[in-house]
Amino acid sequence: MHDLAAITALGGSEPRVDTVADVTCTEVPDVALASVTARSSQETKAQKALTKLIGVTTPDIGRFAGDPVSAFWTGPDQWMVEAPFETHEDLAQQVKDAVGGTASVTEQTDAWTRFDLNGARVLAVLELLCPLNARKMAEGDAARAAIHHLGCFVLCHSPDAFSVYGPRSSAGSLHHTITTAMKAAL
Amino acid sequence: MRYSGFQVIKQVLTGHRGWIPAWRDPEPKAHYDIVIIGGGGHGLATAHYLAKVYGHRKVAVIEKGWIGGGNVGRNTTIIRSNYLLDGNEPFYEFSLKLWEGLEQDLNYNAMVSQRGILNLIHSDAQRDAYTRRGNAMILNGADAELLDAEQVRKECPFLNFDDARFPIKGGLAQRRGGTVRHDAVAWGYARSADGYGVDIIQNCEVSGFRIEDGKCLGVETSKGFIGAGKVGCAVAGNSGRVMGMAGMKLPIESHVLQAFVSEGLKPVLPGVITFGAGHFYVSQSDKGGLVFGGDLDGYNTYAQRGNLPVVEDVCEGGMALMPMIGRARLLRMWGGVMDMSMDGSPIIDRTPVDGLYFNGGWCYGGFKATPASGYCFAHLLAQDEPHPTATAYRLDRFRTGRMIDEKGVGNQPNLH
Amino acid sequence: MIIPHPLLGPRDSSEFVYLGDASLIDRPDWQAENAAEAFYDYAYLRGNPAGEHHELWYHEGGDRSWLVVTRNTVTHEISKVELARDVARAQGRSK
Amino acid sequence: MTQANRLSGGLVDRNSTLSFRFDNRNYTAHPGDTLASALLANDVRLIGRSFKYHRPRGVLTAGSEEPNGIVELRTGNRQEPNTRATTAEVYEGLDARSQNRWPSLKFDALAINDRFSNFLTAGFYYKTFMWPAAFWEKLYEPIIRKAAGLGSLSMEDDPDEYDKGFRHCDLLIIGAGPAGLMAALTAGRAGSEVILADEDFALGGRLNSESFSLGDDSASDWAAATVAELSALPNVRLMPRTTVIGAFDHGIYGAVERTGDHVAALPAGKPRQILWRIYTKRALLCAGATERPIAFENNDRPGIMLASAMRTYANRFATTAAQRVAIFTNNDDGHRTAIDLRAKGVKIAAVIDVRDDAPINYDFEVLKGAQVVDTKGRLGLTFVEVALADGSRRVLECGALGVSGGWNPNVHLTCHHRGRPVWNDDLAAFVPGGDLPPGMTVAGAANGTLSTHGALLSGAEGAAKALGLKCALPDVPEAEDAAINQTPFWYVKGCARAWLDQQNDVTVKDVKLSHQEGFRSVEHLKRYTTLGMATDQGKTSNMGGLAIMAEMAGKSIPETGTTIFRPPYTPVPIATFGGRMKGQDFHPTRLTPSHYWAKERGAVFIEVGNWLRAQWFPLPGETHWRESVDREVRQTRASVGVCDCTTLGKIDVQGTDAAAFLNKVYCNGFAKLAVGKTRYGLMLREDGIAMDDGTAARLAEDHFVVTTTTANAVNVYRHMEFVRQCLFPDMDVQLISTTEAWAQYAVAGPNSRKLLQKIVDPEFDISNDAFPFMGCGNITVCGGLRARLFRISFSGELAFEIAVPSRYGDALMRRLMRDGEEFDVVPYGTEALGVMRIEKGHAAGNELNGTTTALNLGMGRMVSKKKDSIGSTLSEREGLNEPDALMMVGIKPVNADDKVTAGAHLMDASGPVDAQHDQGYVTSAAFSPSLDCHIGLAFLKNGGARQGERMRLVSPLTEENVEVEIVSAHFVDPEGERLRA
Repeated sequence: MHDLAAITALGGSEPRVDTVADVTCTEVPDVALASVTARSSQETKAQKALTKLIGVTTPDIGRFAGDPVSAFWTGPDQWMVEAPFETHEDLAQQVKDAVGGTASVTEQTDAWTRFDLNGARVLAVLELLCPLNARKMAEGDAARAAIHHLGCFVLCHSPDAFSVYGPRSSAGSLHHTITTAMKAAL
Repeated sequence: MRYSGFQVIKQVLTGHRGWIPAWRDPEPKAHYDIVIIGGGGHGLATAHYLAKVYGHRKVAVIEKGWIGGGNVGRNTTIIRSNYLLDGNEPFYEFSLKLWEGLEQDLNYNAMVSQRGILNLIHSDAQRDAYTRRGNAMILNGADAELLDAEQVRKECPFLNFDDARFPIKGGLAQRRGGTVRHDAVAWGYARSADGYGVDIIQNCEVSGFRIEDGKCLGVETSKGFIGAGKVGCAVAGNSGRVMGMAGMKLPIESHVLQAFVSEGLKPVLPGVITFGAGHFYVSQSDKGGLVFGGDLDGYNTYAQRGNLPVVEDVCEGGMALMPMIGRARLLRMWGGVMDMSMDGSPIIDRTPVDGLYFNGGWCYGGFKATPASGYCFAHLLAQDEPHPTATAYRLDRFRTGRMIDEKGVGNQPNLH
Repeated sequence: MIIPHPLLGPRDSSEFVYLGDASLIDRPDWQAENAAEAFYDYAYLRGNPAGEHHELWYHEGGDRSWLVVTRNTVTHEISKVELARDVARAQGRSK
Repeated sequence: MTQANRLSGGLVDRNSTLSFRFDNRNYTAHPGDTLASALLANDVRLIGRSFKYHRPRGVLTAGSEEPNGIVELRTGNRQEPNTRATTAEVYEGLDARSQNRWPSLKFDALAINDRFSNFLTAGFYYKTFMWPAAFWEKLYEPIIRKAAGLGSLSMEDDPDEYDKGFRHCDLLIIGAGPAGLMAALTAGRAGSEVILADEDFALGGRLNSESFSLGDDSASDWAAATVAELSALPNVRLMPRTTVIGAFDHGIYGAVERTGDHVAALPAGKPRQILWRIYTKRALLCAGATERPIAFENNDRPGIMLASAMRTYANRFATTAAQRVAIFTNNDDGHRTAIDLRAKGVKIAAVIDVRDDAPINYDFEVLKGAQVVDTKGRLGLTFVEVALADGSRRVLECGALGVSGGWNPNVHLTCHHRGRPVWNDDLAAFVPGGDLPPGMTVAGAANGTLSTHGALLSGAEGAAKALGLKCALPDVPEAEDAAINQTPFWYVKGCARAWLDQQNDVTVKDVKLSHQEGFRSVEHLKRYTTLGMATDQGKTSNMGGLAIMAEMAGKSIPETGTTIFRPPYTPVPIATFGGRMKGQDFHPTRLTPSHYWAKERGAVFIEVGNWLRAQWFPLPGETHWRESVDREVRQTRASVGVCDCTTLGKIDVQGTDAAAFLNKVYCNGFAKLAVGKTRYGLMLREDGIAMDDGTAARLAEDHFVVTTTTANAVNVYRHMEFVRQCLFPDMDVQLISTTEAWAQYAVAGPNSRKLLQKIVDPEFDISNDAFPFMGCGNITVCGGLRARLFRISFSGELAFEIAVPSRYGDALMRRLMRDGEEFDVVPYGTEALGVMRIEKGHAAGNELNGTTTALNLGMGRMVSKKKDSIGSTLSEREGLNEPDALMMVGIKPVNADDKVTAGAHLMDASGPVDAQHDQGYVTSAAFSPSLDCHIGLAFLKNGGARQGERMRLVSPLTEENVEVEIVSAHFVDPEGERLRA
């Protein structure tokens, strides 16, 4: 086991938690990511393999599914596979083994930073952040959205629980934007 | 009628009864030596110089609507000659010199105001590029001054120096740059050309060219056929549409550039200021409005209107650069349709059709170019060879690989 | 503007990057004897109609699909949106 | 001070009293007052001065169309110029000042302009101030500019927060008057997602201004009850204080919500205003109508206002401009005002009606067929002079005059896609035309349905139609349903100084002059006279000007033209459009994995795109940046240095056609690159100009990692997707960016291998034989952490780039520093990086400037002719291959102490210094610690053949002129022995 200590995207050793009124924003470093893109004319085989890996049929456009290993749609024949970091730090390798030659796999774990937004009035915060019609999002919906000019993914777990993925290097700006919107809206 | 302070006083004493129309409203004649399509700044300037400099009086300017209704009436009124490349700088410097004598030349006060233009610098690479540009300007006989951050702060203390995402590291100033009362430019040229006998024919739309064995004989219009020895087309914004009638495809796309004006304010800005790390440039009009703009909307369009994202982008730039304008209100926004060429530089040239000449592709540099564009187009029409300062503006330069690409973004019109 | 993405539905145009005339898909054959002229035409003489225009948009803030959008340049009305990849294949482009 | 003109009733809250200041005098008001209503209640009629003649001005209207009653609101850095008193809500402590006057409102020195008005006619300035030319900037303009403008900015940064948001609905209803409320009720009860927006703080529109009843309720009670029901519906969102400013493409509407303008101070973090982008399927415009004035001699005195505004002040705000008022009207609506005011105890001097058949009223005198021909009162109206039907004159004493010239539908938003309204003869007004923004329909007075009952009904029907509702409509209450009889009456014949545009001082005389001088189109009229260009955008003046122009031209109004409106509906603070994107938040900031460590080291940072990178790492005692940079360079070249190069773009290219794909995007070949090897690649644009350069490392047959420059990372990725999807759709290749995923550090210098060997796990042999120059591979470090190693060099030294997952980047950098101590390892920043690449002659952004070709860069032979690649064909155009084409060279000063400046131009050693003799220019320059003098890279005409030549390097801009020698661009280790060591 190597002896290099990790830091979170916000630069701390512990995840950052902020609460304004009844909404909480939590930094979530404990997630491993890998992108999967089917090779040409291997689409069905790749989907089968992925289905096997996440235990449910590969999510449709704009959806995510699976537990503990889950995946969300990111583009034509492309998914982002998500799993707990503790148990799946080598997720990319695991996915590679699963899909074999049917898909291209790329580690994305530290390409992204994740913030979870929870609370009754989280929708009021989201409408200050991105053009998504979050009021219409249901459990299992995953959508791309620009937040503060940053390309993000917004995942809906329930009407009062969302996850936001943003580019890791901009974690500070994204966090600042989210907490500013929380102060403004709540 | 000559305009002067004395004339004004005389008219006051006679109850202003003596003022006459600034230009006549003639019916088109059957034939002219030269017909210019487009009663905008460039077309009217061309007529003025054709008559005054090259002695052509049998000239008509035909305009589909009212003169000055196009980009000369829809711009941010800036004049400057701070260009980098050999093909451009001499031309724009020639234009600036013409601006400097314009009012006396036209006997019309277009309020040419040389209050200076300042391009801000935010990175070392930008300083290197502006140094090269400033040197090119001086080597071409223009004026340029490199300012450090402290000098900029002295001249514009209201800029954001202390909390800037992209700190101001200096600026390239051209003191002779400035602004002009844009509508007055069209009116002044029209009045002068009319005075030399040029027919300015409004509400006369071109519906086609009469071309026989490769020679252009005149134009079909909503007021009938008008014969011409030569036809010059100066309809930037609509070049594609008009030249299409002559069967020509141009290295040009039509894009909309939005511009904005604030409510009237007591003087706050010394001159023209451009943000080097965002899409924002601004000046203040004599009436007190902040006149500002930014980037193109970015998609092909002929609609003279834009959309919100660019409005926000421009104002974000403004707030990042000078947060003191935050409580000034944006009063009016409008869009002008630009001839965006494939290298960001204009075209003044003959066309494959004998007797048909083209002036266009001005991108958003058209207003400042108005006098030189008119002068050089008049020269080309009168003498059938390009004016010395406009030799690079050839139609075939893309085929031969002799682009004039100031921004270095290549064949991507919406990036110029 | 709102671009009706064939896969993702209506999306704000600010998520997209505009390129221009969809004829940029028809890249000439580099070995044709008129290649030089063909490439000049391809790179510089694009469609610029006042009316219906087929144009390329890239969903950079989305699924990174290149789209061919059919849009009226006078009214901005969008009548059709396709995946550029499908259009390219339909035009016989392959490898 | 007592509120002398406060009337009974109204919708203000008399139970509490607010105090406010105007021009440094204290007054009182009630919640529900606007600044205008409060000033009138306090018997203040004079509020401002006009733009040009500085004429005394009071309020004309009771709404956002106000041209006259504009003030400077708040103080210090919150000073807000040109604020409409008619829409500003009074809050405790409000502080307002009149503007555009000196020294005081009552005595304004520039009122002298009024005396010279005969000289200052429309366009006078185009005819004079021309001699001598230089005097314009020096003398005339400064005077004009000082006199012009209205309010002033504080010149301090706006301290408030602003925000932006996004909302979605099925139906956006614009305006909450009778039509809007009924529409909301209809759509809301049907369960549709509805947003009802109104610029006013009280929803109800005209209903709050009228005395008549709806069914059994008073109009305002019905409005209140309806609002109460709507606010209980979860699918309806009410947005008061929200102005819909523009209709944009595809059902996107801009709306500005004023969340903080009605309070004295905002809680921390709360925005003053929010710019909403509203996405809606349908929009129903219920913006009502604006009353239009009549032009007559001296019709601009304080106290002269629109009759409907007078009624609003009386019924809603319980105040009047004076205790004795007269009405001048051409329609029945004016009489309604007289009736309402009288009911509140205001004396009616007379109703002056231009119609011979005007209705009579036994409660006050009606002068039929009469016209107001002049007025008196310097700072406020005292008398009006009336010409009676029989030609005789009569003078009426009154402190206020209500003017009613009929109504104009508010078609503003219907024009935002440049659609033109159409003329309606019955209304003698323009109504919405056919070419509305798609999805927009219009109801109520905005559509020409001026009666209250008609408005209610059309609102309900409009909503049902817009949403295709089949359900029954809500019951429409009984309401006033008067027939419309608008016989146009624009101005009193024979008047000259009769104001059309009261803010810009455009009079009937000016319009006539404009016509006389040939400025006859509406556009010319507006631009020549400035009619309608003021802060009210001519909402009350355009029609009058147009009508008079039509009369001059002997044409009908529609023949003469229409005026269309552009966004915004009312002016919007620039800060509101800016939102949060200001100061440090203008753009997001990207931090490198070693950022926090670098900060601890006291690094100086520099913006590179959105990235913050360490520029250099000063040590204690170093006073000048050059000391730090020179040290970093020397130490790296002498032993080993480390630099964070994470910011370079990294693109993962996989697939069976990956190599074939790279062959297309790079001008040089990649098909034969061996696995475990890296190659430099140059990318061209299709026009043959260099776009970007970088390396491609082949990790497997079907897997490459491509690097791009920091600046072009996004563009190159986009370009590759274009090539993949649009040009070669059947290639089996997949792309994804991994820039952020990996922390990547350059470890450079003779001891770089020794340092890395302490970190790379022993099972990986990185000796020169096992891991030669341009080698690459997956490895592990520090006991098993997955990593990537590339043996590439930008510095020219033996060098590696090592990458680990970003979260471990911080720890890896600390480890490299710790383990490097024995080698005296040094961290270096972008400056040292730049110096070393110049010393090595590597082209970078300054050389790949978008106009240079492979030939210019000295890589002409790299462009393979054996294969097709993007840009190869057009790179062969003659203009890009002239014999004297620019070539990259090195520059050294002949006198070692001389400085080489980037951006300086090269001239022949002897010969003129001007543009015609320009030979090239310096792209990059630096002091080279290795050569101990300044050096530079330059593009020089035919540079390949001019080595050893001496030339002049001139920079007139920085007043430099030095002799330089043309040398090879590879100043250091030209044979590249160090790289391969």
